[in-house]
Amino acid sequence: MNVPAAWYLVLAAILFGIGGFGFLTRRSALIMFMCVELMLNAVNLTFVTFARTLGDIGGQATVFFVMVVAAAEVTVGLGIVVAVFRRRTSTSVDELSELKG
Amino acid sequence: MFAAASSITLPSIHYLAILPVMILVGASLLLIFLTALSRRKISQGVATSITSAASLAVVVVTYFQWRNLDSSGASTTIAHAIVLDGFSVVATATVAISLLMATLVAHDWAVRERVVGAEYQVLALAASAGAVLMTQANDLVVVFLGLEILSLGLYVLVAFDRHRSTSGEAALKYFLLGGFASAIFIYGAALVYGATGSTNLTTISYFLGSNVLLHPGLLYAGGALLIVGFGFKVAAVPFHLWSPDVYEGAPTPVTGFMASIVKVGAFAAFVRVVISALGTQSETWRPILWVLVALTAVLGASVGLVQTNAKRILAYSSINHAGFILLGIWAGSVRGVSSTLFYVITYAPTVVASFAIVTLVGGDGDENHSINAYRGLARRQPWLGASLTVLLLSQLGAPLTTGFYAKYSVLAAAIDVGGTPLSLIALLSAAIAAVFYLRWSTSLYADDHADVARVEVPRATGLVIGAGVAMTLLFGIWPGPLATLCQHATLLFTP
Amino acid sequence: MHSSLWLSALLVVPLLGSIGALLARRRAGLSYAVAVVSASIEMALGVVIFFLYNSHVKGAQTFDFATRHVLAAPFGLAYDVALDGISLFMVELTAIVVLLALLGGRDKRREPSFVAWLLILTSLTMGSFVAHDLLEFFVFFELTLVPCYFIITGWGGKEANKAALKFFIYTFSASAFLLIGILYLGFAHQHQTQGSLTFAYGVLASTAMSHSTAIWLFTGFAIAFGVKAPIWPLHTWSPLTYAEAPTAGSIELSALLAKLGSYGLLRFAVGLFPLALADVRPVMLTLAVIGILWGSILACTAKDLKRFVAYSSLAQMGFITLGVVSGSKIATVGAVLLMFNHGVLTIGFFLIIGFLERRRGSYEIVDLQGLQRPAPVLAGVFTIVMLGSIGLPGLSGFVSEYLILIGTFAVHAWWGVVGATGVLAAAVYLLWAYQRVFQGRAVGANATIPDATAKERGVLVPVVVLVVALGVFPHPVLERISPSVQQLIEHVAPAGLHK
Amino acid sequence: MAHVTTLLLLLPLLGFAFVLLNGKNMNESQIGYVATGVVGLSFVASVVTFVLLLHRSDRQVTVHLFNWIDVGTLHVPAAMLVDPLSITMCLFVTGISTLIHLYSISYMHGEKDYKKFFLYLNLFVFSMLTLVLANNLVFTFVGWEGVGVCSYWLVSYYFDRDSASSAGKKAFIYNRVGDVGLLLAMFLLFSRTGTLNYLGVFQKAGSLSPTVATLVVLALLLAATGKSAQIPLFNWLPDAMEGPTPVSALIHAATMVTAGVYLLVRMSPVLALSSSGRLTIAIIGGVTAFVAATIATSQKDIKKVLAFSTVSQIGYMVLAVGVGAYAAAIFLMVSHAFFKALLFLGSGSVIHSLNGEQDLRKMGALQRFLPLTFPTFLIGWLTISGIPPFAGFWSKGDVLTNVFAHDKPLWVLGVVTAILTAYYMSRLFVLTFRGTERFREVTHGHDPHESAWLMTLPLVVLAVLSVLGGVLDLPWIHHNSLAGFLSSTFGYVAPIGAQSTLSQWGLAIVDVAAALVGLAAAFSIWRSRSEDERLTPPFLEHVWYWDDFYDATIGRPLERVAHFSDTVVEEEVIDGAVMGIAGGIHRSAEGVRKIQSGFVRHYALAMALGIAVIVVYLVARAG
Repeated sequence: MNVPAAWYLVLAAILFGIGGFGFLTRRSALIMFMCVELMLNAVNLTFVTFARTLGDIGGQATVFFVMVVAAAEVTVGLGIVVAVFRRRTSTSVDELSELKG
Repeated sequence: MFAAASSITLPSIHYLAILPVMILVGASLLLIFLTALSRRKISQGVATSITSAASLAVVVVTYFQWRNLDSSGASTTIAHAIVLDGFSVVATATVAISLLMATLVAHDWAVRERVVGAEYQVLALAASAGAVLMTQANDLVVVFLGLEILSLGLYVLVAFDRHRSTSGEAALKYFLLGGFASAIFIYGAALVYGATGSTNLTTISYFLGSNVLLHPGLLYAGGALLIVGFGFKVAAVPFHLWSPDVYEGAPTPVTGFMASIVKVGAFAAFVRVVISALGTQSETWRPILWVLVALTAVLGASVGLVQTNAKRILAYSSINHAGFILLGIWAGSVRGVSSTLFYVITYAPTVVASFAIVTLVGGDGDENHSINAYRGLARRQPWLGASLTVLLLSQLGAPLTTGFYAKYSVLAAAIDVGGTPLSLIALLSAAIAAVFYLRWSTSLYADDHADVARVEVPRATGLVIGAGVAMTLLFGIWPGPLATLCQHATLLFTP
Repeated sequence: MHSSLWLSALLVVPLLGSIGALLARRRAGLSYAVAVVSASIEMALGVVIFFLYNSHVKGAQTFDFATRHVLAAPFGLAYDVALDGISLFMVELTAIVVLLALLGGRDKRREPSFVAWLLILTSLTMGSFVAHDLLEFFVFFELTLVPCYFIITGWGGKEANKAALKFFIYTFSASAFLLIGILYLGFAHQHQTQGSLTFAYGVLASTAMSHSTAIWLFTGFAIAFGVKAPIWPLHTWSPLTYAEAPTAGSIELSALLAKLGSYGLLRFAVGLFPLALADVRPVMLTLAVIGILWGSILACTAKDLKRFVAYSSLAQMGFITLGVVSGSKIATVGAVLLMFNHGVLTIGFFLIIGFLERRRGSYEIVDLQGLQRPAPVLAGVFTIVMLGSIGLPGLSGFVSEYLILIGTFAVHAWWGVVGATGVLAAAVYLLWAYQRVFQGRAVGANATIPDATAKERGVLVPVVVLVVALGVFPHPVLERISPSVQQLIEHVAPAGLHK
Repeated sequence: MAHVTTLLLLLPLLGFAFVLLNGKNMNESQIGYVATGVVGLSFVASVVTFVLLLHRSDRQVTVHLFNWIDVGTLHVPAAMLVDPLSITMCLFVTGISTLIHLYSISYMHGEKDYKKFFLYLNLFVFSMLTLVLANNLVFTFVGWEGVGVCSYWLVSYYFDRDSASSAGKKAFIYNRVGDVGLLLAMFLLFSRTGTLNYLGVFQKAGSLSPTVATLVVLALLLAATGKSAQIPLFNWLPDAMEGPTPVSALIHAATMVTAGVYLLVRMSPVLALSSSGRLTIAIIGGVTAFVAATIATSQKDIKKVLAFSTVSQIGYMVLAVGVGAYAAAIFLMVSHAFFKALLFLGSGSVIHSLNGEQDLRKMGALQRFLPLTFPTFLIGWLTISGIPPFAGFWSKGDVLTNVFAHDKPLWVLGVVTAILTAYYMSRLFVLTFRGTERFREVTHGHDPHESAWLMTLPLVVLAVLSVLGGVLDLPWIHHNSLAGFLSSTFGYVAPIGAQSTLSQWGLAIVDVAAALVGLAAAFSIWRSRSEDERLTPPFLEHVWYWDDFYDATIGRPLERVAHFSDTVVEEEVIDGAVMGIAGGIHRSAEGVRKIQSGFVRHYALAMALGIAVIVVYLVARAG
């Protein structure tokens, strides 16, 4: 069987949407962070799909960059999360509202 | 029989073009190695001097780049992903100078706060490399990379002050929202790629110039997401909410560093993407930008009115400025580009110097940022007070300071292309912003609070403040050379 | 054509003076001396220029001392100065004001910076009056706010910060319209000529534009200058500001900076958009006469002398505006003359108010009474200044007001009639104030205040001399103003209104 | 001739300048004599000028001093027009001023501001001469305003008395109302004829449309009512009596207050163009004469009576102008100057002798204490009452004859006024010099004493002039009389209706009868009593409640308007709008600030909403 490219794009869009929605709704820093990762992967899927339809290698190459960036973000992000929540019990970002106004 | 397959043609590399990035990255790697190899933590002095040397080197390189441009014109390299043109050269130089100034300020700060090790400088160098990359990027992916390198460095720098919980909070907010924004940005890039078949800006503009899209939806969505991504970085309303918190939470020297190089890098890339790549679609983007300009300028100014924290005030002022710079991009003309460039290169030193003073007044622990801490400053320390006054007046847009001509140039660009109402809105927002600049500078001359202790002014920071003020006044009184430079830089825009 | 160095000197001397004053800050009084010296040099320059000025330069019509250097081509920024009969007297006024403000409004608190600010302000004001380029004018015009702001906040009364902020923001917002208008005009001209961007006054005057555009631009300019002047109803910053500013500040503001407004209105709004003026003239004339009456009415209700002068100035500026927009040559000459005369008269008022404040520590009308007995000289000078602004023939105010009214009447009779009633109103509020402050029986502290000291008399002498001389023999002034006004009016008023 | 005239004008100014500059080292009498001397010389100069003028055929000389205002088509020189009218004015102005200066030297002796008094007085004479000599309206206006401000200063001479300072202010402002009229007249004439030079205007006067001419005449009339204290602006004059008595005599009886009449006469060629305008003038004059006379009958203050009688007499002059009897007006003006100055100075002498008491009820039977004041005052009284052969009889008779010829109702009014005049003057005379002594508590029992010769000499001179004044213009010597002399000045003289000598005699008899009736009534009533509510009703005593009327209709409403404008319009509306904008921005900022809640998800939400809006817009655009 062959699946139309459009489906992949839609799937990617849905994944991206889920990620975005999760980011907006969830409280835990880690889960929000995961949502961002999910969005990035949705982007990867999109790139690959387009690369395939356009018959252009550039899009597939891009995916690697995105993955690297995602990895880098993980390290930095987790570092910060640990640094911030070491003293706290939960990882709810709502505890971080000292800066406002 | 393998001959054909075995030979892989590497893309040609114009090393002069990427030399600045290499220098900056190299310097930061050097510092990392030193840290790893030497038994003891390496001293601030060493780290600072290496960083300063690197940034000076970059400045020198940009000079040669400019010479090269004059002779052989603008060029692209590494499969057209990197561009070397006047715009990028001037922007790069600006990043380097901001880095130099910020480093000197950070040095005194680090000494005061007893920060050990070279991590700060390492990260600063890396972030600057990212900013430079953005100014030179001719490919959405490179823009993304530059953006990320810049951001990742800054995330950590913001979190640098372990004594203050707000530092970490700011970092996490910045990081989460930044990640969210980058995801949006790269998704936008993907969509544009899908619509145009390339991520290379030049190719995209050729494609859009030569083809008519029957279903522009994909392109529109992509472009919109790109704009949002940039909007976040330059703190355009309504994507600005992170910036006041981060400005306040971050260690003050970092705030100054951020305020300057992020603006330069992000706006440079913004200009390239919106004006050179999507220029043919300008009729689609300009209404969006119109609204962004109006919101950013007005909200930045008016919310700044009700602030009582020096760093927050400067944060909102920088939002207001972002509105003005966006005005240049909205204009979309050659004049618009050069005015944007003029604005960022004049704004960067001013804002670094301002935050340098804030750093000093912040005092031990970097806590003392209430506006009341400034009452009578000019009475106790006339020179420091006068410098801050000049810097504030420049940001207010008083004539005979660079701030006036910066505003003037973007307004001129906008009116040139018929943006009179928008210019008026922006200028009136400046009038609103004037209130808090004036309140601040008035409190400097208050007669009470004579008993407050003097503010320690270390040599390096003093130098930075002096340089900032000097530039503000010099080019404010005689803007000719700088204006001409920006004009030429823009004429050598992407081939 | 004379050398433009004379004008450049006018700009540079006060700057050097201010620098000198700051350098000399260590030794008490020295910086004040430096300031006075540079102000005197400025005055001397003013006198020389007055006699040098030639009202018929070949090619440059009535403009003399002209020169132009481009500073920043991409911005169309240039140093472009020239002097004609109109700006000549603004220059003279500036020189007089700074000298008398220094001598009469001396403030010993942080003297070096005080005089430095005053001198910087002078240089900037000079700049705006000799500027022959819209952008250059704007730079000077806008920048005058800064010294004013710091003079008021640094040396003003209790409410000074509030007043200064209101003044600054009010003017700053208004001048936004001016800057936008200037840029619009500049680019309109550039698009037409396809030449380089320029804001040279003479060049932009030839810009072709649609009627509605002209009206918009005129309105923008009028708003900016209307706040500075002030023209009703854009005046509400002035009473508070005049009241809170130190004596020297009040003098600078009302005697000098107000003239920036009316001068700008005449030179740029009227000079560049004659067509628009033809349409909005009824509105402007009406605002002017409202200003006259409004100022007179509120002057009657004023509780303190500074507010009183602020409102009487509003009325006087109403007369000026009436003449400026009337389109009649006679009235316009009168308006220019009144700009100068009102400046001098206001100096007189504020000097005396300052002297009284020194003695009684108050300028509230209720605190002062019967001062004519203990201080006949102050009373006498006040009377002369008062009669001058009432418009008593033989004193300076009359000539200008008379010219304005008779000129306006000839072309727009009804506004002339209403304006004439302003002459009556002036008598009412001024005499009433005089009665309350100087007449009646002096009791308590009022009975024993010392009369003007020799130094104070010395400061008041020039005022009295000018008020009388310009009333008795205004000819040397009129003969210098008339040709320039003729020049300006020619393309403003359709022929037949040259009354 | 030019030099003499210039001298005539400038001498008082020189005196002013001299005393102003080195008054420091001069004692009282020196100041007094210098001031008097210059005015005296100025009088001599006028006599010389007069003689010189008589020997000229054209009787009209313009003396150009310098170019004052010169803009575009407006040329206003400082120049003098010497002609019969102006020289006549000069003669009696300088003459009477000299006498009054002399009188003041002694009268003002010991005053605090002695020097200031003579400064003002000299300046006044200069202004008055400028007024009458100017050859154009603007230069006349200089004098016009100059006399106004001098009167302001001299009325509020005792400025630490609130009543005095208020009176001065009132005088100036009422005059100012008139000035607006003069200004408008000038504006109209300039816009229509393009010149303000008298002769120029008269040449072009023909081109004026009737409406414009009438407007100009009415504007001039307004000016005259202000300066010459006619209805509706007459009630500043009584208050002006706050000034020292010589001032009242000089400014508020003899000279300044007649300036309005002079102006009208001067502009006679323009008056000629508007019959309706002239009728208005006549009515104003007649009514004022009557009203003022009624008021004068019931005043208790000796100077107030004289003040209202002045208003009334000027009413006669205006009436004369209205009917075109310009010569008669001037004739009455001159003779009135004589006898009214005499009366004021006499009353001054009386007041002097009673330590400043001015209330008629506190006088009486002064006849035997004031051997010189009494007879001179007697002459003044008979003159003003119109008893032949004194000047008043001739001049007033001349006026009434002309009125009779033009307008019978006004003539009747005039005659009634004449009766009243005789009545109130006789009342004044009786209450002052006859009847019982009522002044003892004022003089603390002492006898009042006659004033010094410096004060009585002017009285004598004026008395003589009052007696002989009539010869200036006796009915049966029309040529080379005053009228004949002046006639060249007037563009238009109302033809005296062919009056048979008989009817002239008839009118004269009527006048005398009227005078005698008034006399008799006053004597019979006031010989026995000093006050009588029924004969001095409050309505008359309070000037027909004229001030209260203005206060209610103009004064207080204006105050309310001012207060409203200040507290409501200025504060709430105009400034309120400005401050409202500022406040609005501040409040909205506070509101927006709430969004900056510090919660990451709010920030993200804001971004998401931003994206949503943009996407929606683009979809709308793409689709």
